[in-house]
Amino acid sequence: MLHVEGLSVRYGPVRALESVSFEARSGSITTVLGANGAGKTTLLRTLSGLVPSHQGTASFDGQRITGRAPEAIARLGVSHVPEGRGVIAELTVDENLRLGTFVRVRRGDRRAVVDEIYERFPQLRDKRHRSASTLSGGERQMLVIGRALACRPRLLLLDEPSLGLSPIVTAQLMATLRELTAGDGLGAVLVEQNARSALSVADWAIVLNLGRVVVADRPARLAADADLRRHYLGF
Amino acid sequence: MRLRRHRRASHRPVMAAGAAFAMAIAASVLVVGNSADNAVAASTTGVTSRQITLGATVPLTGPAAPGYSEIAPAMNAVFKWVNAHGGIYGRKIKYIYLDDKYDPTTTATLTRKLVLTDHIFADVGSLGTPTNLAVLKYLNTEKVPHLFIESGCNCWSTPKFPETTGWEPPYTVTGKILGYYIKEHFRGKKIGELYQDTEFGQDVMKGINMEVPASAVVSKQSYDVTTLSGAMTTQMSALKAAGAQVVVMATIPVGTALAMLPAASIGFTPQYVVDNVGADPPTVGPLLSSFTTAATHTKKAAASTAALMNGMITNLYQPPESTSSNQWIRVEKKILQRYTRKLWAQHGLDGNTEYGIALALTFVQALKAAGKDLTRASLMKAIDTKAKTFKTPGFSPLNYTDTVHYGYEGDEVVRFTSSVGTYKTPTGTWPGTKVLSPVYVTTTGSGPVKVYQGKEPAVPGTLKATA
Amino acid sequence: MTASHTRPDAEARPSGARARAALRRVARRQWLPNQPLVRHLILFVVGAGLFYVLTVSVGAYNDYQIGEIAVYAIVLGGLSVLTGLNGQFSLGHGAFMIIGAYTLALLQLHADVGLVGELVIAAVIAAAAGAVVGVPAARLSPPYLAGVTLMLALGLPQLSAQYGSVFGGEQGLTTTPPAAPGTLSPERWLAWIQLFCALVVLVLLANLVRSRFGRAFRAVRDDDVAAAVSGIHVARTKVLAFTVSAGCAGLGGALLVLSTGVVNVGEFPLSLSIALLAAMVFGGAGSLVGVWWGAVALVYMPTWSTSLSQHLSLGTSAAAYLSDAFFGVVLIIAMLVSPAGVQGGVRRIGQLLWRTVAGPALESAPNGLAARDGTPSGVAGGGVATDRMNQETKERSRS
Amino acid sequence: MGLFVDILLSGVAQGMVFAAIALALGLVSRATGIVNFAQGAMGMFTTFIAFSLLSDGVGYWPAFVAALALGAVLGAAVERTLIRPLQGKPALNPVIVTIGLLIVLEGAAGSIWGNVARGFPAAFSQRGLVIGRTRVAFSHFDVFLVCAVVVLVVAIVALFRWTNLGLRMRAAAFSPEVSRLLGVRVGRLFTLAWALACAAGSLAGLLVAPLSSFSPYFMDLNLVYGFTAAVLGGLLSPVGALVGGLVTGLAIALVGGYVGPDLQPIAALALLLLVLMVRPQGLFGTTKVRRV
Repeated sequence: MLHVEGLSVRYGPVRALESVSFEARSGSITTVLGANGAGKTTLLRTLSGLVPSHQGTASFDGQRITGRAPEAIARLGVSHVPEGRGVIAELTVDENLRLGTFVRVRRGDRRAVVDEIYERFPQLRDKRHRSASTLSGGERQMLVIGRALACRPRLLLLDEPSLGLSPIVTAQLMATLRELTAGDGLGAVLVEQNARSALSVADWAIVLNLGRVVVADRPARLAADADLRRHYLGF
Repeated sequence: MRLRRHRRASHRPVMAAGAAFAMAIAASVLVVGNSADNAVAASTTGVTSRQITLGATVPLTGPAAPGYSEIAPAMNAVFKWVNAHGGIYGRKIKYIYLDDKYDPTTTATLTRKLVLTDHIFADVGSLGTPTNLAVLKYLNTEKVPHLFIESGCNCWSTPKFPETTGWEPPYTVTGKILGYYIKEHFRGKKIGELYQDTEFGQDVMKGINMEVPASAVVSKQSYDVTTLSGAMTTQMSALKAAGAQVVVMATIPVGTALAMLPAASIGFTPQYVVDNVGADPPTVGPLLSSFTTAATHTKKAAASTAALMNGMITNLYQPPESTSSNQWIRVEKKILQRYTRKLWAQHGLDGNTEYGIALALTFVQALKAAGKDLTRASLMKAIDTKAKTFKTPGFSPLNYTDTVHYGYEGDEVVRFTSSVGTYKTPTGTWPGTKVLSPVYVTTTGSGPVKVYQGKEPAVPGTLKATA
Repeated sequence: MTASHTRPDAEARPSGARARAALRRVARRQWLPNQPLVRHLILFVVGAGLFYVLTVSVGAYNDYQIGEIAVYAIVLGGLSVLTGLNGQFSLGHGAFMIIGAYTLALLQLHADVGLVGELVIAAVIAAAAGAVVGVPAARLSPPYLAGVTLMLALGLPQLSAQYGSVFGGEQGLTTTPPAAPGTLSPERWLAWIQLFCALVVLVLLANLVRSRFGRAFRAVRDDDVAAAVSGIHVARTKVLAFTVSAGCAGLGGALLVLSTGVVNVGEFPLSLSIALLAAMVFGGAGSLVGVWWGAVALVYMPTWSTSLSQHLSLGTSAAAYLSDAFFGVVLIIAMLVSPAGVQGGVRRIGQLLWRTVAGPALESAPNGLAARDGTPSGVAGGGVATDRMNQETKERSRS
Repeated sequence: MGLFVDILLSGVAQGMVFAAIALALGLVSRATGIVNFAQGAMGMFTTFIAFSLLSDGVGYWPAFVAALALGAVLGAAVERTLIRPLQGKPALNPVIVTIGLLIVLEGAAGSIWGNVARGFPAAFSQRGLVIGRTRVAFSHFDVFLVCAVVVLVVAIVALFRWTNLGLRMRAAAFSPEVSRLLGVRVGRLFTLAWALACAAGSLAGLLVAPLSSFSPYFMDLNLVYGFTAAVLGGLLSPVGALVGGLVTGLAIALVGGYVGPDLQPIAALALLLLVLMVRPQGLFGTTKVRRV
């Protein structure tokens, strides 16, 4: 469903991504790993249209998405959950969720979609009229993922969802992710520093170093390669 | 990363490009022109055998410009008329008036431009109190005649600044005459005062309070012109609450309108006595048209605003625009019509254009009196010694002497009323003018208000024939 | 913004080439000595020399205007440090000019301290006023500070009417410019004094910028939380910046009324304060070279506007208004075309020229571009606006 | 007593005008994070257009509506052509652009409509209402003025609070990037915010013109006080704008009536400092205060 071919990004003279190619399928999780500054975040931001690409293409369901505006890409069903959570703290929990439904959900179905999210994350229902700024770290993470789901996405782009979460919450999160992608044709690209937990849920993994794809393989194979782990994954 | 970048960046401001800015200034200098030092040292700066160069700074734009921006072009109409009839002793008048936006710093700069690069013979008809104060010392140091300032400040006549003269009656003089009239004709009435809290308003009130007994004054209100944004409801409510029957105002036209509007709104209808600065119907009237409403804002607007002006008392030192039979008014209209068509079409003869024409006519008389061998000294001498013989539209003669540098020191009190007919200008139809008093004269000091015994000057034959 | 941590700094250094390194040094003006004070003094002397040549080769009127430019350069220098370096900003610098101007006039009237004394005291009093305003200002975010300073510029002049016996009311007070020695024209002599003051102030400001305080200014601008964490007293730093800036404005005000020969509040309308801010950004916020462009614009715009309207047609007010509008257009276009102000544009053109001359050697210079274009991103922290990019970076670094 | 009531009433009317301007400034500030110094001048310009229409014989209400619509168009056009291109540039630049625009609009109005001080008609009679047996300083037009501004504020609050569009606008203002990722067309919403703001600014112009000398500069001082009101109210909250406007209007009316008109700006400054000392984010502001 997502097809990336020779994607390069530059910031002025600096090459942030260099000819990156990979594919992400629906119903599967593709994880993108690499050290700090390897270009992982840049990759997601380029896919969602926030950063212009220099060369190469990315297409989603056969439609070229490079060169499109972020809102147009979002309307196609690509839902980017940015690093640092991205809850809109000034809005209430309910408003945050409703905001997700405006684009791809019909007017009459929106309430039902939001209720569905509350089913999945009951804690959020309890705090639905509170300001999102009052939520804990884990709850915020639920909110952004819930909101991304409220978009009725076909592809999730997740940027370091485990950042700052406790191991237990992280594990729950990964399980939820696995469950979501298991069924209805949803794909996910998961950028993680926490390589161990990412590899545990992913179906495919690529490793970036200085903007280039250095390895692309099944997670189990990566986890087994001690050299690779030491050089790029840090565990 | 961030910090390093900024440290680098901060190398730049090190004024390293001394060259760059010097070049910038050099460029500016080239654009503006560098004629300063190339002047041929003629016998008298600004005077050749064929031309006299005059300068002035006036507000053409900015908040102070409405109305006042008409004066300099009206003056220029007179100079064009002079030039069309051979000039003065063969010299044509070139009048350079620059826009200072009523900003004294700009006045200071532009006056230096006039003196240093345009080499004016004299600064004539510059407008405003704070603006002219900013160049008073400079022009006197440079010995440039600084004549007929468009302001009635009591400050233009000091021995320290012999090159400077006023022209219109000083504010204290007009105040004293209005005060005298009030004292004589509104005995026992409660008097309220409203004045602009600047030199102008304070000086007029000083004059009024020299005449009106303090016991008669029930309330004194003021407004601040720089922060005057809307109707003066509070001031007028206070005057109403104090029971004022006569409200005497020292206001600029905008101030008059912004006082009368809320007064009408709260049903306060005192007898208005307004100093002539803020009482010209064609100038104040259009401002009052905001009292019309959505329903009545059509042709009726003019009529209803004219009604608000009806009955107002003011003072005039030259013939009212509405008396079309007056010889001076006829001549002034002709000059305006022939030499500034645009101004004539937009404003006709109103208080501002009449002011400009009368002032320029005064200056032309002074130039003639200074004789063929025109120098700055001969001009000042002519003004100081021969002013009483100048034929100008003023009711009373010009009082210049070597110690007094005010011009007119007298006026008459009039009432605007449609009972004596109306007159039309491009901006509307206004009530006519009824004379209430003889011409009074007085001084800025404690001298008495006296009836002027002389005759009003007639229009000189040459002017009547050629205009 | 993501680039800041991905930019591979070391990687791009070209191999070897000593010649290229030398070229780079020239490009970065490293031919000047490294000690800031020495560098600045050399530039002081060079600047003074240039100005001497300039002033003696033009007429009195241009001398007068050059003096005015120097005065505004001082005021804009202070404003530029406040806004460009410290991220605070003021819509009320006219008020500090008033304080300096009246201080000078009152000293001339009542005390005998000599010109130097008058100028120093004027600057000190204005700086003290700046400190007083700076204390509450340090707590306020930019738009709120804008509101307060705007009211200051509107309100302060009213005091002169209120205390007319001290400040001379609407007429104001007269000032006496220093007598010119020998046959020197008074305009030229005054211009020299004003230029001298401007160069001294700019050298002092340049040194301040490079000092510990300057680094603290910038740190507070970039991220006050981070600055506080690293031991900088944020409020004190902000107050200091305001004080310095107000002192410059006070000195400027005092020097300006030496030119006009009179001080009254009409000389410092609210529009002046706004024009000062506009001129500062026009020249290039945070750039002490840019202040000269801003000052040239402030002084020449009214004159150009006048001559333009004279050309358009005989000084009718319609033409005068049109030329006003024209300068609004210039301001807008300058901002759209060169966000880093005129000085930013000049720098960029300089680079382009240099690159054509020096060839590709500099192309690969690490951060060459970033360093040169440094100013714009520098200002970003402290607009009336909260720059979203910066804000988000901050938010992110917080979470 | 009569005087006190009159002063209060005139303060209320004046304050409502400040509130409308504060609301406009807040809308723009909220959307694009800048202070629009041309807000007053834009209102002035559209009011002059309404004046031209009136002079050409167009009825008052069509001219009124036309001015509001033109205000919206002008606001949208300015955002698109002058503000949008400066996104991501130093934050002061768009502010300076609005100062430039202020100069351009005042210059253009001066050269088009000339240098004549004139009056602008009011929607309803400006003769004060009679309460009891006295005529107070509050006319039918003042009633209209207050209602118009209150309706405007209520409408804006309702828009933000209860509509999806309003939710999107708030989201776009608080967090444009996240909003874009959710498919919100942030750019259009910013344009809309400018359009709304400038329509509000036009309303302020139409309402205050009959109470002031109608020249290209008649909005200048109103803008300054409107900005004070906006800051007092907390800049971003519509209710704050209303309260800020009212407080500012009353304060300067009372100071003008009982202390002296000279001291009005100083009083406004003192009020501003006082409020901001206690609440640096204004009366209704909810700025996140960052503390270490």
